[in-house]
Amino acid sequence: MEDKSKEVKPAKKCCGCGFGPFLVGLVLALVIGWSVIPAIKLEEKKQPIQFNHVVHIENAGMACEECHFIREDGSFNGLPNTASCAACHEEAVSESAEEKRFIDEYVKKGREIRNEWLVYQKQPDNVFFSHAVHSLERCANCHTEFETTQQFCNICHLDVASTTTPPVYKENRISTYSVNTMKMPECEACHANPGHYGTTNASNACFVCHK
Amino acid sequence: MQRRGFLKFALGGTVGLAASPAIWTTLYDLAYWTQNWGWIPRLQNGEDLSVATVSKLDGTPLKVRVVDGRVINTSGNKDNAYSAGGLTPLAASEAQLLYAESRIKRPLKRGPDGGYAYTSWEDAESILKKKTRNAQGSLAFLTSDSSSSLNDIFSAFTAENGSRDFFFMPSDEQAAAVAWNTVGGSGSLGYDIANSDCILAVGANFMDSWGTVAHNRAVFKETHPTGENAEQAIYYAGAMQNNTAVVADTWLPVKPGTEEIFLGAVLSELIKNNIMADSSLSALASRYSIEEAGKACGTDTEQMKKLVSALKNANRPLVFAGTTEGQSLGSTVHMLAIAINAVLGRINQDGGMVALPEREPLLPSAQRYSDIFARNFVAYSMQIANGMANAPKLLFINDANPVYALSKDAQVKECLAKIDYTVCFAAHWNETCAECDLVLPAAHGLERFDDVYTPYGSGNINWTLAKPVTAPRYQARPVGELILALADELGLSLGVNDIPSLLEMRANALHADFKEYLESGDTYQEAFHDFSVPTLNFMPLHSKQAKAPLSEIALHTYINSAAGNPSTGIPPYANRAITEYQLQDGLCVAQMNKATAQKLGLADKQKAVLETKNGSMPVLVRFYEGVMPDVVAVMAGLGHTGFDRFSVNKGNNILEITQIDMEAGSDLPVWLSAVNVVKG
Amino acid sequence: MDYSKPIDNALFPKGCERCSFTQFSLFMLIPTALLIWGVIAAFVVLYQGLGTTGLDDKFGFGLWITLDLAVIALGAGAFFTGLLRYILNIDELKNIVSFTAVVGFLCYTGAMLILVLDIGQPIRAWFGYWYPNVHSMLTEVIFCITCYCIVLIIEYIPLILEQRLFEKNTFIQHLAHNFHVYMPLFAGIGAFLSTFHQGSLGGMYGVLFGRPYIFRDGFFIWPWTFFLYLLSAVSAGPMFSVLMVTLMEKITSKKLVSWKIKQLMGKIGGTMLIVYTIGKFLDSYAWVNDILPRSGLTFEQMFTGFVYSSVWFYAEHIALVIGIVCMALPALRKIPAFFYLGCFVTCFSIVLNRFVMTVQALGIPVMPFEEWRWYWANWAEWGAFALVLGYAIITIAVTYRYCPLFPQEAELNKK
Amino acid sequence: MAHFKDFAVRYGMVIDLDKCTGCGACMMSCQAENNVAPQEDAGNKLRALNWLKVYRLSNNKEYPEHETVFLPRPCMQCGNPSCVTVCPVVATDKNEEGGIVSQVTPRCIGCRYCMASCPYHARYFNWFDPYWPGDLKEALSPDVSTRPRGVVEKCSFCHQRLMKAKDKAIANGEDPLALPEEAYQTACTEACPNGAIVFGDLNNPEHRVYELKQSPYAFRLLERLGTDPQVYYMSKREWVRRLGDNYLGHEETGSPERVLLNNSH
Repeated sequence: MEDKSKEVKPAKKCCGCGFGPFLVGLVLALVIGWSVIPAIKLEEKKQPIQFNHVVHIENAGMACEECHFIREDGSFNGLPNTASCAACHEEAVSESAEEKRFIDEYVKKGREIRNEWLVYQKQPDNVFFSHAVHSLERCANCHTEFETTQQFCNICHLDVASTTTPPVYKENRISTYSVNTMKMPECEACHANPGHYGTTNASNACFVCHK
Repeated sequence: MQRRGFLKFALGGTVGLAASPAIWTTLYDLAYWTQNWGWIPRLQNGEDLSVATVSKLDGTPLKVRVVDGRVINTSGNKDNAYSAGGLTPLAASEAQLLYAESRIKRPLKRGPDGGYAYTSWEDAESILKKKTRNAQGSLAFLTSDSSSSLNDIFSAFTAENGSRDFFFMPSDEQAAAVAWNTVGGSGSLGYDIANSDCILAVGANFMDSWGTVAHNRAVFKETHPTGENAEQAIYYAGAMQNNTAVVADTWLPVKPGTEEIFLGAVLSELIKNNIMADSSLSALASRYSIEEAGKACGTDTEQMKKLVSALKNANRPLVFAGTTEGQSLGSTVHMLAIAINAVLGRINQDGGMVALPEREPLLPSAQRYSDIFARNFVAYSMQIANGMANAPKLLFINDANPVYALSKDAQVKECLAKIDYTVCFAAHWNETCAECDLVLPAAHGLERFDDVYTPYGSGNINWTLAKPVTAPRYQARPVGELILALADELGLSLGVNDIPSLLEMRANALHADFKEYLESGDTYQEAFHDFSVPTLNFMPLHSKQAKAPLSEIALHTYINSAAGNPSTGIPPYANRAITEYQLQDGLCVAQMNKATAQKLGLADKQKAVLETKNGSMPVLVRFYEGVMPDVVAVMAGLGHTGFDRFSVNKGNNILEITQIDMEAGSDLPVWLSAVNVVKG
Repeated sequence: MDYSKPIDNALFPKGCERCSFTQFSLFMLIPTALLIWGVIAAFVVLYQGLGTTGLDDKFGFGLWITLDLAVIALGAGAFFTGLLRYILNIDELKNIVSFTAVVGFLCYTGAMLILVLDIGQPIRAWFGYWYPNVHSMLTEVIFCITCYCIVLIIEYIPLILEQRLFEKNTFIQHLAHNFHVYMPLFAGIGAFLSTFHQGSLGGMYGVLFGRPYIFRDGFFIWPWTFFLYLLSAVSAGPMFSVLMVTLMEKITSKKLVSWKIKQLMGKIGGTMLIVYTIGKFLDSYAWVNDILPRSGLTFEQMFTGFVYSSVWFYAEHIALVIGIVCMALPALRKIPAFFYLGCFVTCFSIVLNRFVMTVQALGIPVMPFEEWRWYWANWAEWGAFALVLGYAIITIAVTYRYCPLFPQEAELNKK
Repeated sequence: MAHFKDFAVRYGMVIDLDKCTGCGACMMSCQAENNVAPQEDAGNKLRALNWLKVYRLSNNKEYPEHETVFLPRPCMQCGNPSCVTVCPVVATDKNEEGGIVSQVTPRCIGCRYCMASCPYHARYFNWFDPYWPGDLKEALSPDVSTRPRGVVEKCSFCHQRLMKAKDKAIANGEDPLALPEEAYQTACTEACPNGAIVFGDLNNPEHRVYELKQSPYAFRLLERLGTDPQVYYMSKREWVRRLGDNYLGHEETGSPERVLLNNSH
């Protein structure tokens, strides 16, 4: 007690220990902050069916638009439903175990795959995202950097076209959003950009996106 | 470790964390977490369809939105010319009624202890089979929806079992049919509201609860273009400024029970104003006078004179009578209404009163409506209850709730008690189910094939198909199919194998394309063509003794069409549509004007007790100058004990204590109650 | 160990007598009971939702908002006395400034406690900072109140540090010392923040042009309403502190602050009251003769029945006049009876003002076909009030017992 | 007072009160369209959550001079909304073409300042968590997010329908800012069997509301407060029009001597 208070009284020059503790703390915190915490925040989930895009595109020669297209009424058909898969997969067309499982579990039981598929960019209920308006045609007027629609889609979406098994779905334990879900600041990157308004009507008004 | 060392360590840590995204991203995650509460239902996307059908509650053509197989909501069918896309409040709640808690999930059997227990369909069917066999010849059938072609199956089934006791719930339709029959009219009575340019509706709340409401209002929409002049004048005569009165050009107050005197006065005034009429009618008219009516009905004589000249000068006037809650006033008022149309030369004219060809039974043993309407359930029930008639061994009740809808006078409970075995087909658990031995889950209107054929109030032959937009939920089954199956079991051949083919028979009878109408949900309409003027005989009216008007205060019951009907209970969303003037603090509101209240010594917003010959109930007094003097208006449709949380604990059932008298001659029930309200 | 003294006397401020620990504990039962009631109410409200209160869609604001506004006005003694003491160097005030700080601290933390219950999504309360709307008066209020609350905490800390417990601890002694050194700075910040939110609290109502009863525009919103609310606070604040001191004197049967200081506070408050009253009367005049006719409404239409009768409107104004008479005339002010009456009616007028501005303003039918509606706070809402009351009494009692709250106490009570 | 930009498109209603029977079809369809949770006891009308509420108006005369009119009250989507400027967290705003006052409930903290500011009582608070007993939640529309307890909500002119209409227009290469009248109609407008509600773009001469709002019988609620509503009413009866606003005894209906604020279109 006594000597410490002596030591304190001048209270001007630093004690002997130097910057050691500071650095230790700094490094430790950086490690935790950058890697540990983000890691424990995420929960990994598996898709109900290990869908193989490559097979469908290359072997079956399908185009993206056959499954992912904008409907007459302007709404977006993001995922094919069991029925449209069954068009080809009523019976097994390959030896794939996953295909067999799909036919047994979904086609035969009439279970809707669309309701179980984990959407990487899933937006919460209060968001209305219009695929119709975010089209290459409209954006290409100014944004000449995109050649293909696929390229364009990959701005927001994972490039799954070249995957033989679906990427792992990572869900934030706190917000329950997928890591790939665009957050409002990312939307605002364009929407809050005054340059867009007038040419695209992409205002940043609440009711442009929220419902 | 020294304090300062630790402080430095902590400082370093803080700086480090601040320099990492952990804190900031976590804050955002928290923000998102606070925006999506886990226990609030999430939305489900899916295939989004719009299916056309028709509401079996009130015949409103519908577009039903179905997402991923779930029924989301109902809206009017814009492609349907008959309703012009209009939607009634009741039809708007179809989706909620489909999923309501009050849906009966499985067959229920009443045990010896009076309690109900779930049972299997196999068991239920074997019971039905056994009971029907044993009942041989002593079977009765009660249903409420007269517009359905399925009635042919039910009446045929009844007949094939050697009985003719097939009944509809009492209604304006029945009273009018009897009246039309009595004056020698043929076919069924129709009202060409669409083409009339001047309408007098006596009692009939045709903009909300009488007749083909959706169509009537589509006509109003067309004849009253916003911002332009109306092409149709509407005169409404009734006890209260109700939904029809507020949009009518003139409201003529008429005290309940004096509709006959009012119509008689109109008739006599018309004849005074040298409208040609045969001697029999002139003689009849001489019984009435405007002055007398002014006293008895409480109507302003000047207004009546204006009305009469309006009818006289109109090109296509139309007069009809009815009630606000679709019950019965007896046949006399209808005969007088017919008489007025007759002297105006409006029978079988465009925009007049028309004799529609009576519907031909589709099945050999099905009964004619004219015969069915000749029997009325109230009389039947009373006789059985009083032992004046033998109780049937077996009673089927389909989609009807007499225990709730009919007053103590009808003695329905006593009647049911006397019947050996009672079976109730219902989609929702109602008050009548609770009195029956076997309760069977019936398919809801959106779960079955059915149709709406020329409902009462139509001005032409019209027909709309109902189709299932979703599979029956729980263990519910369409009653039509059930009866057909039962008939099959019993080895009876009704002449049709399933409902669609019955409906197809209807289509063929009308020369309409079944598939097309099934698909489009459109309404088949047949323009009225038989303009031959029938010769009518109004002598029966002479024999009638004019009913003496009530000296006391009269009860006026009305319904809020949003608040459901006796078979649906109060739909979930309707609670918000029931106003403070109808239900407040759990009490039915008794509306009356200040003069009446002063007579009774009551103050506004005061708790009181309403008394009739049949009993009493607590009410809350609210002043409303839109109710005529000496009348107390109370909303019917409250005070349910069946159904679900949205129906119970809401006021009392006024219908229970209303008074029913039998009309001399026709023996039809007449609703008319003297009422007293005392401080409670 | 001297057994004639309470067992915890080692912790008492120097030279101060305190009642026995048993007696103290018994006294504490009262606020504890209030606290328990409050905690139950708070739990019910937070767990089941605000439906458990007497509030409804017409009265979105009720007892709680009234209380918030009232206590924040009454708590203004803190910043104002601080301002006079530290910035304007009126030295005598050092004898009461720490007490006013504690009162202020309790008023503000109490208000925030209630606000947490009052908003439907307490867990989103921080959105006020995260996604602020700069146009909203409420944003400014949220911001200032929370910041000022921190200032009050800082002003409270030295009191605790001066506890006998820490006598020996030189570090804490230094800390306490430094706090005192920097106090003028905090006092300044506090004064700045308070001035703004006291004003914007008035603005909060003044901008509601859908509510003719409280709407003000043009000159009468800025600067008028702004300063009216500020003035009402600075006049009632000091007087409220005085009343509280006197109440404590009654309870402890000790002299805590000299009559001279009280008079000074009263004088200051009185002076402010004169300015406020003039402003208030002008404001009311302008409201009756300009705002109302422009809204197509008459003075009579603003009142009905007893709860909404014009009695309150007049009472509010008359109370102010009485307040002035008692406080501004030295002759009367020197008479304790009039002095305390003056303090009381002033606080009364301010509280009443906050009530009518909140509840009556919402009860009035603005659409001609509406009816008057009534609102009664229920047990849960009063419970929240009890919560704050209990918490305040406990805090102040403990502080008084163990901390040198009143520098003058020792010598004022010399035997 | 913040100033709101003039919109090229301003959606609005003209409601003909002489045609309203007060049946409540609009209220029913509104609830179903917008995922409003049913209320077991809506007896206390100050706690009954109605985006659209039907009022019963009276000329306050005694029988037989008495007259009744029903008045449906959606959100007025004010041109100068008193609610928007007061919201501390920008949960409500008026910033999108169409001039609909937006309410984003996940942002709302439930302070109810907006409710205190709205003279039409068009804003409602979720006093309890919403509850869909039994299977009622099956009928939830995928277009409107559900709201938890403790947030304020209000009529949005069924703007989810506007979003869909715009998408459809875009998909078919049409201009989403020049939708034909029938492309976007609110649930209540469609429901009303009497056609009492006319809905459309107040700025677009091809929409009926453009003409109707200029009728001598047209009026708006509490116009003199300066809220500048986008909902108009019509009635041939003067007493009805007079009930639409507060008038001093000597003032003539429709032409007050002075107004509180002046921001009318």
